Amino acid sequence: MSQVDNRHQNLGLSDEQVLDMYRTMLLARKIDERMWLLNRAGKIPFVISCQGQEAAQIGASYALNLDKDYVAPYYRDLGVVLAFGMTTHELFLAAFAKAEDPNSGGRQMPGHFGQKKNRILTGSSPVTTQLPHAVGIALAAKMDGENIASLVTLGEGSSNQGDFHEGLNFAGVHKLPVITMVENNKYAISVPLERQISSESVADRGVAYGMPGYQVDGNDPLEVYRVVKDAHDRAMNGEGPTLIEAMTERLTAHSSDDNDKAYRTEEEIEEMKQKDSLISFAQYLRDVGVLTEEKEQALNKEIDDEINEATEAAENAPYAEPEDALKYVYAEKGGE
Amino acid sequence: MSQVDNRHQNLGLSDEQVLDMYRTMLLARKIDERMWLLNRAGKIPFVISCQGQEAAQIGASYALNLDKDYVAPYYRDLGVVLAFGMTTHELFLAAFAKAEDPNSGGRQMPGHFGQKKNRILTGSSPVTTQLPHAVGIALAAKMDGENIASLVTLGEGSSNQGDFHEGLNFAGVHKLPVITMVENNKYAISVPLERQISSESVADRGVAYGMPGYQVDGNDPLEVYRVVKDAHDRAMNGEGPTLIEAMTERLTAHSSDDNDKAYRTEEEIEEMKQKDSLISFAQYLRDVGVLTEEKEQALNKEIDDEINEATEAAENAPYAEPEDALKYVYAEKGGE
Amino acid sequence: MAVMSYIQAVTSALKDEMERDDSVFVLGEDVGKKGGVFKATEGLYDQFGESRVMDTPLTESAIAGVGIGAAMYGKRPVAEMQFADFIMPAVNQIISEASRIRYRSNNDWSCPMVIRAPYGGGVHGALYHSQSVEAVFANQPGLKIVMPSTPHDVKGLLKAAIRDDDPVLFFEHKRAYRLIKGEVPEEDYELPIGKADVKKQGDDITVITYGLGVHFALEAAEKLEEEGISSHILDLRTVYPIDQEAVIEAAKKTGKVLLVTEDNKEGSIMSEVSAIISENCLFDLDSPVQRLAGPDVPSMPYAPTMEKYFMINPDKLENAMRELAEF
Amino acid sequence: MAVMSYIQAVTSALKDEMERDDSVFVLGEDVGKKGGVFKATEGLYDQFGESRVMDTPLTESAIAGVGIGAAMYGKRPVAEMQFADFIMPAVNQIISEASRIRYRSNNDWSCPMVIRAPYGGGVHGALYHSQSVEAVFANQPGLKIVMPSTPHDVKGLLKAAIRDDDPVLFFEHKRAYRLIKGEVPEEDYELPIGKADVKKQGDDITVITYGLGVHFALEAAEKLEEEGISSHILDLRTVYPIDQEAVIEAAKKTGKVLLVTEDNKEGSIMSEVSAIISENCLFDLDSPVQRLAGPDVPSMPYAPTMEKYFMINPDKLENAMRELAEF
Ligand SMILES: Cc1ncc(C[n+]2csc(CCOP(=O)(O)OP(=O)(O)O)c2C)c(N)n1
Ligand SMILES: Cc1ncc(C[n+]2csc(CCOP(=O)(O)OP(=O)(O)O)c2C)c(N)n1
Ligand SMILES: [Mg+2]
Ligand SMILES: [Mg+2]
Repeated sequence: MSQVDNRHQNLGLSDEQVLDMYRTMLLARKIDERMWLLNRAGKIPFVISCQGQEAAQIGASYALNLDKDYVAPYYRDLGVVLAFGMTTHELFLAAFAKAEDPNSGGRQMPGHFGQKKNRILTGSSPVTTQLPHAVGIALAAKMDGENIASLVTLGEGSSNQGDFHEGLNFAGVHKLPVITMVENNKYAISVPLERQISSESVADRGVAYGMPGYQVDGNDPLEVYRVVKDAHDRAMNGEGPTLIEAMTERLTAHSSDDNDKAYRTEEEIEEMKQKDSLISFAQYLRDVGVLTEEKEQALNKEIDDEINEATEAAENAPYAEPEDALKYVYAEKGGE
Repeated sequence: MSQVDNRHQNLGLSDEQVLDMYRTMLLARKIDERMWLLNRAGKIPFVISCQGQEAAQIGASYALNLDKDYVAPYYRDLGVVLAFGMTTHELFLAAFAKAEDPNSGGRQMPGHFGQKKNRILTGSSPVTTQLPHAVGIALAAKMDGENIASLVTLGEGSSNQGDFHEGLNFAGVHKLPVITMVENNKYAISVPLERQISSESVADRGVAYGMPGYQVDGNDPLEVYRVVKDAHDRAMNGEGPTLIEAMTERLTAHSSDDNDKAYRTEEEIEEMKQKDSLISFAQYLRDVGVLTEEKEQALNKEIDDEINEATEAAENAPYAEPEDALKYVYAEKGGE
Repeated sequence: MAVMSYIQAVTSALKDEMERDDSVFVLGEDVGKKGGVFKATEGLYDQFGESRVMDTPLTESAIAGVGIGAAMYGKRPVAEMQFADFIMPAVNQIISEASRIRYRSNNDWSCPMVIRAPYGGGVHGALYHSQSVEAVFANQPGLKIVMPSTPHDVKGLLKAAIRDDDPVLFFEHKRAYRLIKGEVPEEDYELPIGKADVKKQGDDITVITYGLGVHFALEAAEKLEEEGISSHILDLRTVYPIDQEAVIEAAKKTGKVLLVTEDNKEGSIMSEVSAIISENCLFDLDSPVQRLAGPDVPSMPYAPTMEKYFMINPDKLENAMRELAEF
Repeated sequence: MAVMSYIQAVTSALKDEMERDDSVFVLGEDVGKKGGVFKATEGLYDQFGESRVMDTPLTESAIAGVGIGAAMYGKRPVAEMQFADFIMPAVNQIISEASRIRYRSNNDWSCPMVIRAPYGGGVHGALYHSQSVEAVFANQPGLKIVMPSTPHDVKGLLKAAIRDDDPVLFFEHKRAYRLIKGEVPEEDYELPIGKADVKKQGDDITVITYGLGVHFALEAAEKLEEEGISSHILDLRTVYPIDQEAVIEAAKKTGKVLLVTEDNKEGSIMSEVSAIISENCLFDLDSPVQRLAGPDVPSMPYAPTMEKYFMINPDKLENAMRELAEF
C-alpha cells in the first residue's frame, strides 16, 4: 500500500469497486473514441461525446442502487448507461442504427438512450424534457411505497429551460426521491457559461426548490460518488430531492457536426485536457496500489477486444426493413 | 402634525403624493366592489379582483417613472393600471365589454389589460407569458440607450411556470432593467402556498438568477414603495433586475366563478380582513394628519360620483358590431 | 339507465376507473379539495385521498411531464388541464414526448396517459377560455384525440381512454357540461376509440361533426325533417386518427356533405375529413363538400355581439344544411 | 444576378435588412460567434456586434417571449429556433401571444417579429431533427407561415417577413440549405407573403407543394415531359393562410391534382388545400385529389432504410404523377 490517503476506503468502496469504476470510465472513453474514428471514416453519420464527463457519470451511477433505481440520462451519458447495464455491443448497434439496437431499433440518433429492462428511460432530443419524467418516476414509486430513487442528468445550458424549473419545483413540493445532476461543462454548444446562466452556480438554484444544492468537482469520481451517495441516502430516508452540479470539461467539440475551434482558444482546450479524469483517477489508483501495470495492460486489452468485436458485429448487423418504419406507433392490440 | 413617525417624508414622498396614492387605492377598491355588485346583479358576466392587493400595486407603481416606464400587469392589477393612467370610465367599458374599451374593444374578459399610450402591455389569460415580454421591453430599451425600466407582476402560483425561470434568467444574464413583483396572496385559486412552491419564499428565487430578491409586506404601500424605488434606482444605474415578493391577501374568492368557502375557513378569511391596507393606510394618513375627516368625505364622494358616472356611461355605451369580430387579425395594410 | 349530465359522466367514469384500478390517479390544478373549476373531479378527493387526486403547482408542462414519467413507471395518470387553452405550455411534453415514447423506443417503453381538458365556446369565455385546440395536435402520430358529444359517449370513451395503452387527449366541451344530459348505462362499458358513430340515419344530406356540433346538427335536422329534408349525422367522436371508413360511408350515403366545427375554418380537423372524402368519394358527390366553421380570427371575443357572430349555432347549421339539400 | 445557395440567401437577406433598418436584430442559440449551427447567421456577429446578433440562453420560450416584448416596443426581432423540432417549448408564446397581440388589443399593439427555423428531413436527422412542424401552427389566425423553395424566394420572402407588421414563422428546409442553388437579384426586392407561385406551367396534371417538394416535382416533371406528360407546378410559398385563388386556379387548370408534402399525411397543410379544392372545384375535377406525404408515424427514423421509406423523393413523385396522368 502506498502513502497516499486511501480515499475510496474512507467512502466504503472496495478495491474491486473502484477498479470497476475505472474500467467503466475507460470503456466509455474508448467506445467514444472509436465512434469518432468511425464517424471520420464515414461509417456512422453522427457522434456526441461523453469525453471529459466520465468521472461524473460513473461516480454518480455507482452511488445508486443499480438494480432498482431509475435513470433519465441525457445524450452525453454513455458512462451512465454502461453503469446501468447497457453493453458495448448494444451501444455500437445504436451507433450504426441497426435493427437490434435496444435503445430505438435504429430509429433515433446515437445518444438517445433507453432500455426498459435496465430502467433507463427513453430519451428524446429536445433538452430537459426528461427532468419531469424522472420526477414522475419518483412520484409513482412513492405512491407504491417502493423505496427507490431516480437520477436525472442534463447539461448546464439545459438547466435554463422551463422544464427544469417546473420539474424541480414539483419534486420539491412533494419531497420526491429525485437526484438531479447537472453536468456543467461550461458550454452549450458555442455559448459559454456567462451567456447562459445568471446565477453564481447551478447548485445555487437548489434554494429555489427548497432542496440542497451541491457543487462538486466532476473530474473526481470519488467526490461525485460521495455527494450522490449522500443524496441517495437522503432520498431513501424520505428527505426528498437534491440538486448536484458536477463541474466537468467537454473535451471534444459539441458533436461531430461542430468545430469548437471557432469559439474556443487552443489554450483553453489544452488547459482542459490537463484535468482529464481518466489520467488523474488512474494515477490515484496506481498511487493506492489498486491499479498495477499488469492490470492496466490487461484491462486495456480486454476493452479493446470488446470494442473491436462490438464494432464488427454491429457493422455487420442488419438494418431494420424499410416498412418497419410503420411499426409501433400505437400498441399492437388495444384501443385502435 | 401628529406624534407618529412620518414615514412618507423619510421616503421623500410629499403629503400630496401619499394622498394621491391613497386615493388610487380607494378608487381601485371601490371600482372592484362595484363590479361585484354588477356581476351579482347579472349585468356583467365576470369579475376578478384586486381587493387586498391595492397597497402592493399602488406602492410599486408610484415608485416608477409613470411617464416613461412600461408595465406588464396581470389580471388583478386594477391598481397598477389606474396608476399608469387608465381611467375609471375605461375600466367600466372593459367590464361591460363595450366597443370603446381601450384594452380590447370588448374582445377580452375584464382584467386583460393593455393600453399602448400608457405603456401598459396587452395581456392574455395564460399566466406568466407577460414576464418575458417585460424582459423584451427592457432589452429593446437598453439597445436604444433609453434609460427606462419595465415592471412585471404576477401571482405566486404563476411563479412556478417555466416562463418565470426562462424570463428571469434572460434578464439576469443581460442585467436588464426589469422589476418583477410577485403578488403573493398565498393561493392559486384553491391551491395553498405549500402545495405550490417548494422554496421558503419566492424572494429566495432571486439567487437562481443572480438578482436580489426581497420579501416585503404588501399591505404597507410605503414599504413596497421603498423596495421598488430601490429596485428602480438600481435599474436606472445599470445594476440590472430585481425580484420582489409582496405578501398580500386575496380578500375575495378567486373570481366571480369561484366559491372560496370550499377551501378556506371563516377564521382564515376573518383574519385576512384584519390586515386590509385600505384600513391601515387610511389610519396612518390620519395619524400623520394628511387625511382629515373632511378630506375623507370629499374623497369618497368624488370617487363614488366618478364610479356612478362611469358605470352608467359604460352600461349605455354600444357593443362592437358583430362583424367587428373580423377586424385586426393582421395589419390593415401590409404584407397580406 | 341513469340520466346524467355530460360532466357527471366524466366524474362517474373517473370514479369507476379509480375504483377498478389502483394505478389510475388524477392530477391537475384545483382538482383536489375544490373538485376542479368545473367540478369534474368532485368527490374524488374525499373518496381516494390526496395522493390519488393531486393538486399540482400551476405548471402545465410539469403536469404533463410528471404524468408521462408516472405512466412510464406503470401508472395510469389522468391529467387535467384546467382549460384547453392552457395546454399550450405542455405542447412540447405532449408532442415531443408522450406521442413518441412507444415509437422512439421501438416498443420498449409506453405512455398510457390521459389528458383531459374542457374546450369550446359560447360561454362568455373570450379569446382564452373558448378555444378549440385539437388542430394543434391532430397531426401527431402516437396521439389519439377524443371529443365526445353525449354523456353516454363521454363515459364509455373516457373509460376506454384510461384503459388505452397509449396517450389520449380527451377534450370535453365546457358548454356541454351542464347543457347536455342523457342516458348512461349502469353497468361497465367501453366504447372504441377511433370509431365514429352515426347519430342519426338520413338520406338527403350528410353532416359530419363532433362535440356540441352534434347537438346543433340534431336540432337543425329535426326542423328540416318537417320540410322533408332527411339528414344523416355522423359524430366523429375520435378526431385523430380519423375513422376513414365511417367518413367515406357517410359521405357516399347521400353525396352531399356538410362538415361542421366550431374551430377556425382554415386548418381545422374538418380539412382532413374533406381531404379523405376527396380522395375516396369524388364520383359519389353531388355537391361540393362544404364546411361550416368559425371565421379565421383568434377565437371568439367576449362581447356578446361578436361572440355570437363567431360561434356556430343551430340556426347557422339549419341554413347551411338547407342550402346543401337544395343544391 | 448572383448564384447563391438557399442558406446564403437567408444570410444575405438578414444582412441587407439589418443594414437597412437599425431596429432589426437577430437572437437565438449559437447565432453569434458560431454563426448558427447551419451558418445562417455567419458574419453577422462580426458586422453588427453582439447586441444585434445575440446568443441567448438555451430557452426557446424566452427567445420567443423576449422577442415578442422587443417587437411590442418597436424592434423587429428575427429569432432563430435551432431546429424546427425545438420550437415546441415556444408554442405557448407563439400561439397564445404573438399571434393574438394585434387582435386582442383591438389593433392597439402589434408584434412584428420573425421566427426562423430549419425544418425537414432526408439528412439523417432522425425523429427530432427532421420534422415538418407547420401543421401545429397552421390553424392560428394572426400568424403567417412562409416556407420558401428557392434562394430567390428565400431572399424576397425573408425580407418581406422582416418588414411585415405581424408575426411570421419562416421555415427553411435544412436539406435545401446547400443542395439548392439559384439566381438571386442584386437589387433590393420583396416578394408578397400570402401568394403562391407557379413554378412551371403545364396542362395535364397539377402538382401543389412547397419547400423541397417543389424541386422533386420539377425533377419528376422533366422526366415525365419525355413521356408526353405535362405538369403544372404550384409552389405554395406561404402555407398559412393559403392562397386560395392560386390553388383554385391551379386545380382548375388541369382537373387532376396531386398534393405533395413531406409531413405526415393526416392533418398536414395539404388537407386544407384539398378542402379548398373540394369546396371550389368539384365540377372541374377529372380525378380524385391525391396526396403524397409521409406515412403517419412520428417523423422519420435514423436508419437509412427506414428514413428513405418515409421521405418523399423524385421517384415517388414521378410515380404518383404518372399514375395521376393515366387516371
Ligand atoms: C429544446 C432544445 N433546443 C435546442 C437544442 C439543440 N441543442 C442540442 S445540445 C445543445 C446545447 C446543450 O448544452 P448543455 O445543456 O450545456 O449540454 P452539453 O451539450 O454542454 O452537455 C443545444 C442547444 C435541443 N436539443 N433542444
Ligand atoms: C397557463 C395557465 N394555466 C391555468 C390558468 C387558470 N388560472 C387562472 S388564475 C390561476 C391561479 C393563479 O394563481 P396565482 O398566480 O397565485 O395568482 P392569484 O390569482 O392568486 O393572484 C389559474 C390556475 C391560467 N390562467 N393559465
Ligand atoms: Mg454544457
Ligand atoms: Mg396567488
